[in-house]
Amino acid sequence: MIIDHPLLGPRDSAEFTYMGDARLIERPSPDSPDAAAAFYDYAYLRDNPAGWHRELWFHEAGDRSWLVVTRNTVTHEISKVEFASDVARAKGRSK
Amino acid sequence: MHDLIPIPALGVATQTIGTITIAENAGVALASVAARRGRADICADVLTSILGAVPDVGKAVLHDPEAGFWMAAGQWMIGAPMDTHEDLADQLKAKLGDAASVTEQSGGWVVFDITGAAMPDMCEILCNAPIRRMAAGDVQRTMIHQLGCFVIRRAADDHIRILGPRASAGSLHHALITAATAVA
Amino acid sequence: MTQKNRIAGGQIDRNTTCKFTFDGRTYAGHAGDTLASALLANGVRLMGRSFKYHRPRGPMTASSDEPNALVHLRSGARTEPNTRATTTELFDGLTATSQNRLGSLSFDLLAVNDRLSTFLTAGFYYKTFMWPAAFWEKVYEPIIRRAAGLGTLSFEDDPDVYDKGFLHCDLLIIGAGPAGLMAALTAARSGAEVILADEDFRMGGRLNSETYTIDDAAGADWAAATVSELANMPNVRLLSRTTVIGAFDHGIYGAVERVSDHIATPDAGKPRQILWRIYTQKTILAAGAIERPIAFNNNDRPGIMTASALRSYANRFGVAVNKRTAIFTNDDDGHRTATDLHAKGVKVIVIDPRADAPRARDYEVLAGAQVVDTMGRLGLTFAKVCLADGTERIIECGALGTSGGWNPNVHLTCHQRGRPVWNDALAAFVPDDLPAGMTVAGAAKGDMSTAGALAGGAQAAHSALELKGRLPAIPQAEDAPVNITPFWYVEGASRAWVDQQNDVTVKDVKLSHQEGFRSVEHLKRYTTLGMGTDQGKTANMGGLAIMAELAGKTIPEVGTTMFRPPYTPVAIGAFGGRHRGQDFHPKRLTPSHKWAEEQGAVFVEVGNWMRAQWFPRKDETTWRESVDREVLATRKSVGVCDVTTLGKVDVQGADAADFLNLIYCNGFAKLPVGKARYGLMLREDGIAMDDGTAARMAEDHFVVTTTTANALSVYRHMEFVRQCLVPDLDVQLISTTESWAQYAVAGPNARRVLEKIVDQDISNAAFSFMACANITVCGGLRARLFRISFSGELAFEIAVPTAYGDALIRRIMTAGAEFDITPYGTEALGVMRIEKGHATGNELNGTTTAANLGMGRMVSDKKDSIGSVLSRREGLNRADDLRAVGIKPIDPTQPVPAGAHLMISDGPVDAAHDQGYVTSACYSPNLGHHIALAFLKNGEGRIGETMRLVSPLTDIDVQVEICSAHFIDPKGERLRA
Amino acid sequence: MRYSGLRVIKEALSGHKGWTPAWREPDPAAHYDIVIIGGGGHGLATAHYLAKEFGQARVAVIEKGWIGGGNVGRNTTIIRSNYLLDGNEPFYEMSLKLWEGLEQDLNYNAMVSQRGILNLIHSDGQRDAFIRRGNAMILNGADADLLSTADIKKRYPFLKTHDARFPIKGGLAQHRGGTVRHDAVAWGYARSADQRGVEIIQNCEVTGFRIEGGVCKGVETSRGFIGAGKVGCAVAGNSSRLMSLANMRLPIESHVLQAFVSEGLKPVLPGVITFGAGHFYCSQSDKGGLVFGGDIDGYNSYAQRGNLPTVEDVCEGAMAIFPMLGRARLLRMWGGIMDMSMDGSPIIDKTHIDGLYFNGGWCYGGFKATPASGFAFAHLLAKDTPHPTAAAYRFDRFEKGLMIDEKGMGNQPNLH
Repeated sequence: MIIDHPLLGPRDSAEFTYMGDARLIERPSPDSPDAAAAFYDYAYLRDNPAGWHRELWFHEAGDRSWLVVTRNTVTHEISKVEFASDVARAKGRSK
Repeated sequence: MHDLIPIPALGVATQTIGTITIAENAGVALASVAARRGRADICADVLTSILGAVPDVGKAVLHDPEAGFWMAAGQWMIGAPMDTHEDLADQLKAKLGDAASVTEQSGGWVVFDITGAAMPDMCEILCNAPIRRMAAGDVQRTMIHQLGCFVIRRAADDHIRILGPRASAGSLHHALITAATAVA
Repeated sequence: MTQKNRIAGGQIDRNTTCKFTFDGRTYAGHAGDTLASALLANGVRLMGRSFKYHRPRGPMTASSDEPNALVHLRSGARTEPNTRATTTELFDGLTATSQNRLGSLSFDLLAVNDRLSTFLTAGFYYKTFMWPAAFWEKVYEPIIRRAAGLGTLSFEDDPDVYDKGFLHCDLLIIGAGPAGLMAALTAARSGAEVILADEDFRMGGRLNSETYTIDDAAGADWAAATVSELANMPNVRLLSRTTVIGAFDHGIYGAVERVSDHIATPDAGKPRQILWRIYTQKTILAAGAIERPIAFNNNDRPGIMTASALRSYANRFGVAVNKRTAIFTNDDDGHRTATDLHAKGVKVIVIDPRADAPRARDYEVLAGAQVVDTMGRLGLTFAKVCLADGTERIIECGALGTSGGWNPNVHLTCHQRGRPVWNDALAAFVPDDLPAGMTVAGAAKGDMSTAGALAGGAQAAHSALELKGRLPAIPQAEDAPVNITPFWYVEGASRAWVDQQNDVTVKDVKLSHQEGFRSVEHLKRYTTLGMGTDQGKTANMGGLAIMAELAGKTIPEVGTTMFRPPYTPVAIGAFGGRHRGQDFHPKRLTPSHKWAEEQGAVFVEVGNWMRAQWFPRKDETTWRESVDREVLATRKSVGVCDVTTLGKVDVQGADAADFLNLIYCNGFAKLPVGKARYGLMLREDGIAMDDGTAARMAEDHFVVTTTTANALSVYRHMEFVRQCLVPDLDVQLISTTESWAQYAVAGPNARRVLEKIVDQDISNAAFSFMACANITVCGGLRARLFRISFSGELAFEIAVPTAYGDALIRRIMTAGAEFDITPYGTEALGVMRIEKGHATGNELNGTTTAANLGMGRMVSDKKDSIGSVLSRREGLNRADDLRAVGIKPIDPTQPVPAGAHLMISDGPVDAAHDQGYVTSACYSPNLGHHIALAFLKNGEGRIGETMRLVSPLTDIDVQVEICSAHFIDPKGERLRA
Repeated sequence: MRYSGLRVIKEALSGHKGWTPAWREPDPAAHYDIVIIGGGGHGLATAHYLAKEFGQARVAVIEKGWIGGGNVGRNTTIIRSNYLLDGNEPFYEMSLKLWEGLEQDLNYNAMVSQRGILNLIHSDGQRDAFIRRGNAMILNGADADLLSTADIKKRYPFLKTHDARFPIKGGLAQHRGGTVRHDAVAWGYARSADQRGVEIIQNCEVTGFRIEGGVCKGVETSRGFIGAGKVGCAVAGNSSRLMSLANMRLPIESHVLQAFVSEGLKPVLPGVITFGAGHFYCSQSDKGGLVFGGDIDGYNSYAQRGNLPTVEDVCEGAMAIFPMLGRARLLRMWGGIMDMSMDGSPIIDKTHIDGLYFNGGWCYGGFKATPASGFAFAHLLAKDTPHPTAAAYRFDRFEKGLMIDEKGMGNQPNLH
C-alpha cells in the first residue's frame, strides 16, 4: 500500500507500523467518575468497520510521525492522511 | 586534551566494483536539532545563519562547512567535518540555547559515499528511494537491508551518501558490496 | 537424433546450435528454441506424466499456461522441479529429466493408477481409508504421499542468489504484443516514464507466432523494429524475461526478472532472478488471450495441443510437430492454424463441429464433425471422428490442434478480487472490475484482432496518461471478427480431460454436480480443478461450462474464474532475496565488539545484536566455569560489561518531566537534576511494558533507558503518547541507542578503577547512589556517568561517543588491571541480576502487573499515568495473585530450572493445582547452589514454604524452598557503598 | 448414505450412479429452535454436535455464500494443542482429542494426520518459555517433547541448525499435532449434520436481528425472516460486521492472514515446522504442496488478500532456515480474514441480548479449534452454561482484567 504522507508524499506502507483505530487518540480522563468503564471501552472495544476506518500509522522508517489514515478496509483505498498531532489538537488534547 | 583515539564505524578500505566506488567516510560530525515548542522562528534564524537556509522537507542544504538535512517536522540533522567540528552539538547548543533540543549523533551513524555510473542501478536493488527521480540535495529516509538509512543525493550526478546505523555498519557495507557486484 | 521435425522459417538462430539432454539422451536445438520446441523438433512428444493417473503427456501449449510438459531442469543443487518446458529457454548444455514417474518416462509403474481410475474418482479419498483408524498415518497416507507430488527438490541449499529491487514509473505496460508495443510507443513518445514487461525472452507476443503483416512488414519484424525504437528511448525501460506476477494495492506490482535462467549458471555475484516491486501511477494490461482446449475422450495424448501452440511451433520455432496434423476447432481461428501449417507443407485436416464451418481449398474440412476419441499409447497416432452424418472416420495424425476459442487473460485483473464478466460474442469472460489505475488493452480486453490490439493499445496509453492531441497513426493490420460457436466438450465424453495436470475429467465434474458440489468454489475444491501449477488457465473455463450445462444455468450463474497471485509460480528464493542464511537479518555490533573478539568472547544473538555471552579462558572447558569466574571476580573486585544495547532515548524540552510522569507509573516530576530513578512503564491495559532508568541531566533533559528487547517499541510508544495524547507538551525525543558506547563497571573496586579515568570526584559523597552527570574522561572527552547497578554491586555505567567506545574499554581494562578487572558477558550479567532479584524480560513477559513484580506500590494514584486506571481491575488485584519470589533447592545439588512449575509439596501434580512457575534460573557461584526467580500464587505470604518444583518435560521433580527474590545483599548496602 | 471403501468399489463398478448429494438444499423454514449464522467450520461443527450430542434437531445453519468458503477453506490446516495458559490448553486439548476421532464420528475422511508439529528454539529465553509451555501442556494431559538440536538435525537434515543467523538451539515438539484436509472438515460436518436433520441453507445472508424487549426472536435474511428460539453467531472474520446489526461493539479487529502453497513436490517435510526467529511455518499436504504462512499483514482488513511485504517476510524466514526451498516455487497466495481479539484468545459466550449467542475472536487458532469450538458452542446453546473447557472465553474478561494473553502483547490485536 502507499500512504500519502502530508509532508513527504507517497510512501510505501512497509515503512510504517500500524497500531489501530484512531480513537486511541481520545484517551479518557482518569478523573471522571466513570473512568473505569471509559478506559475499558477505550482500550478494548472497536467499531472495526467494513468500510472507512480512521487508523493510526507510525512512520517508523521515515520521519517518526504518527499519522491518522482514513482507509477503506474492504478495498484498501486511502482517502485522507493527517498528522495525528493535528487530529489530537482538534480533539482538544492541547494542554 | 584527552588521549583516547576514536575508531571508524567499520574501518574498511575504499572499494571499486565495476564503475562503482564505495567509501566509508569517517570524517562527518553529526548532531540533530529539534525546535522547541513555539521557538521554530528562532531555530530557523539560527539554522539560516549556519547553513544559509533551513533545509526544506525532504531536502538537504549542501553548505560548507556545515551542511544539514530535514529529518522530521521541526527537526534537522546537521553535519560538519569532524576535524573542525567534533563538538558540533555543543557549538549548536551554544547558538540555539533553549530554542532547540540538540543531540549529538556522530556516534549513531556510519557514512558511506557511493559514486559511479552504475550507482542508480545499484540503488534500485538496495532501497525504495526513487533514485532516478531524485535531484542533487534530495534526501530520503529508507530501508536498506532492513536498516533505516538516509540516502542523500549529492551534487555530483553519480554520487550518493548513505547514513546508516553505526552498529550495523558491517551488514550495511556487505549489502552495498553485494548490490554493487550484482549490477557491475 | 536429427531435428527431423525442423522446418524452414521462424525466429530461431540456426547458426547457434545448443546441445542438451533430456532423460540422459543428447539432442540439438537452436538459440531461440524453448526446451519444448527443441524436443518437438527432435520428434519427442512425450515429456511428462500427469499428477494422478500418470498418463503420458506432451506439451499442450507453447506458453506459460502449460499444464503438462513439466520437467526437472538442471541437476544437483540447481535442480528445478516442475519447470515448464514450453517457456524454458534453450541454452547449450541444458539438462532436463522427466518427473513424477516410477520407472522410466515411457514405462511408468504408477500408470497402474490409470487402470484404477474407475475407483479413483474425484473425492474418493474422503469416503474411504477410515478403518481401522490407526491405519491412516501408518499405511494409507504414506502411500498417498509418496505417489503424490510432482517433481522433487534437491535436498541441497539453493546455490544461487536473488535480488529484490524497486522501480518507479508513470506507466507500466504488461505484455509486449501488438497492444503493449503500441501502448508503449504512444506513451514513450509523450515523454512519460514507461516500463514494458514481458514474460517471454522475445518481445512481440503473438506477433512472433503469426504470419500476419503490419503495414508492409511481417508482424514479427514490426515487433522487432518497435522494440528497438523503444530501446533507444531514455524514458523507456524494457524488461523482457520478466513476469508481472501480481497486482497489489495502490499501484504496486510484483515482477520477476529471470536474469540468469537462460544460461547454465549465473555469473559470480549475479542474481539468478530479481523480484521487482514496481511502483506505477497507471498500468496497461496487455497480456493477450489464452486459447482453450475442447474436451473429448483421450484428449490428453502427447501430440494433442492447442491449435495456437501448433502455430507457434511452426511459425516462431520452425517446428512441425507432425507432418500429419488434424485441427479440431469451433471457431475461425483454428482454421488459421490449418492454413499456416498447410503453407509449411504439413498435411492438414480440419474437424469443425459447426455445420457452416468455413471451407478451404487446399485441405479437407469436416464440417459438423467432432473428434470422439484418440489412440496412441505414448503419443497420438489416430483420431476417431464422428462425421456430420453420424458415421465414424479414423484419421491418422501425430498432432491434433484444438481450438475452443480464446479467453482474455484476465488473471491480473482479479488480484484485488475484481470479477470478470461474461461476453456472449466471445463466449468468454472479459475484465470488468479493475484494480485502481489499471486499464486493459488488446486481446486481454477482448479485442481479438491485430488491428484492434494496435488501436486499443494506443488508445489505452493515451487515456491512461491523459495525453492531449491526436492518437498516433495506427499501422494497418488484419481485423478479422471473432466467429465462434461455444463448444466445450463432446457429448458423451467421460474420460475427457478438463484439467490435464490434475487429471480432472468430464466425469469428475459430473460427479461433483451429482454430489452437490455445484458452486465454482466447491467444484474446484472437490475435484482439484484448477489447483495445478498452471492455476487452471486452460482448464477452469471448461469445468465451469460443463457445470453450467449440468446445473441448467448460465456460465456466469455458476461462477466466474478467479485468479490469485502469482501469475505464474515464483521461486521462493526470489521472494527471499538476499535475506537468507547469515544475511537473514543484519547484525548489530557493540562498540567493544572488536576488542571482545580479541579476548575470544563467545557471542550470542540478542535480537539483532551480537553480545559477548562469556569470555572463556584457555583453561576453561565448560561455559559454567567461565561464567562462575566472571561473577565471582566481579563481586570480589570489579568487572566490566558492554551495556550499549540498552535502548537510550534523549527526552528534552521544558515539559520533559511532565511527559515522563505520564509514561512511567511512578513519579518523575520531583526528580532533581543530577539524579536517576528506576522507572516502570505500564501499557494502557495496566500490564508492565518495560522498565529502565531515567536520569535527569538538566532541568529540561532526561536520558531514558529501555530494555534491549523493547528499545524500538518503547520509543514508538513514547512518540505515540507525545504526538497523540499530549501534542502540545514541549518535549522532543531522539533515540540515541547507538550514539553512545556504554559500559557497566561493577564491583567493590569499581570506583577505584573509574577514578583513574574520569575527570571529577566520584566519591560516595560527591556522586552518591543513583547520581548522574555529564562529565569528561581521560582529560577532556565528553561522557555521561550514571551510578546505577543491575548487578547489586557498587556500580557505574559510563558512556562516551561510540567512536571512542573501543578506546574506552581498553582504557578501563588497563586502569583495572591492578584490581584484576574481569570482563563479563550476558550470562554473568544474568546470574548477578538473578542473585539480586532484578526483573528482566523473563519476568516482564507481557502478562505481569506491577503488583506481580512486587512493585504494586510504585503505581502512583496521585497522578495520571498510562495504565494506572486499568491496572486497578479486579482480575489484576486478586488475593492469590502471582508474586515474584526466590526459589532455592532443598538439596543444594539439585537444579531449579526455568519453565518448571510449582506445586504444593505433598499435593497432586496437575494443571488444576499449579501454583506458579519459574521465570529465570541460574547457578549462583556465590551461594554454591542453583537459584531461581518465580511467580507464585500469594508468594509474599509463602516465604519459607517447601514446595515441589516439577518439569515433566525435562524429567525434573525437586523439593524447593520459597525465599526472598533478593539472594544477595537484600539491604542494598553494596550498591550504596 | 454411509461411506466406505466397499461402497467406493461398488459405486465404481456401477458407474458411480448411486452417489447422492452430500447435503440437501432446503428452503428456510419459518422457525427453528436454533439458528446458527455461519456455514463455516465452527458453525457446521456446532450444528453437528447440537444434533448428535445434545439432541437438538430443529437446527438451521445459514450461510451467506457457499459453506466452507470462509476461513475453514483458507487456512494452513494445522492442528495442535500446544498452548500455555489454563484458559486455553484444556480447550485445545479437547479439540485435538475430537480431531483424533473425527473421521469415525463423521464417517468422512478429513485426513486427520498426526505427523507432528515442531516449534524451533533459537535462544535461551525462548527455551525457558517453551519449557514452561511444554510443562503446562503435560500438566493438562497433552503431549510435549523437548528436542535437542541433534534430534532436529536427524529428523530434518536440511534445516540450517548451526550455520544460521539465528542458530537452532532445540525445539518443542507435539507429536500428536499435525494437519487436516481443511475443506473436508466443513464438508464432513455439513454432511453429518444434514444427515441428522440439520438444515443447511446456503446463499442466505443475514441482514438484521429481530430483537424485541431485549430478546432475540430470529434473523432477517436475504431470504426472509427466520424465527429462532436461539441464534448463535459463528462468523469469525466478520464478527464485528454481524454483531453491529445487534448494536454490539466487540473487543475484536478484523485482519488478513495470508497463506501460501508451493507447487506439488515429492515428500520433503513429514510434519509441521515453525521458525522461532521470524515468521514462517510450513507443512506439506498429502497432495505435495508445501503449505506455509507467517504473520498477519497487520492492518484492519476485510479484503481476503494481502500485500507483498508479508509474502517476502515469510519467504525470508523460509530461506533463513530452509534454503533448499529457493528453487521450489510459490504457486498461490490467498488471504483469510480473522477476528483478532484483544488478548489473542476467543470468545464463546452469551451476549447481553437474550437468545443471542456469540462465538468468535479466534485469531490464529480458529481451524485447530473447530471441533472443540463446535462442541462448546453447542453446549452453551443447548444448556445455557459454558462448557467447562471454554469457561474462560467470556466477554467480560476484559472489563474484569482476566485476559488470556498467550503472547503477552496486550490490547493491540495485530500483535497477537
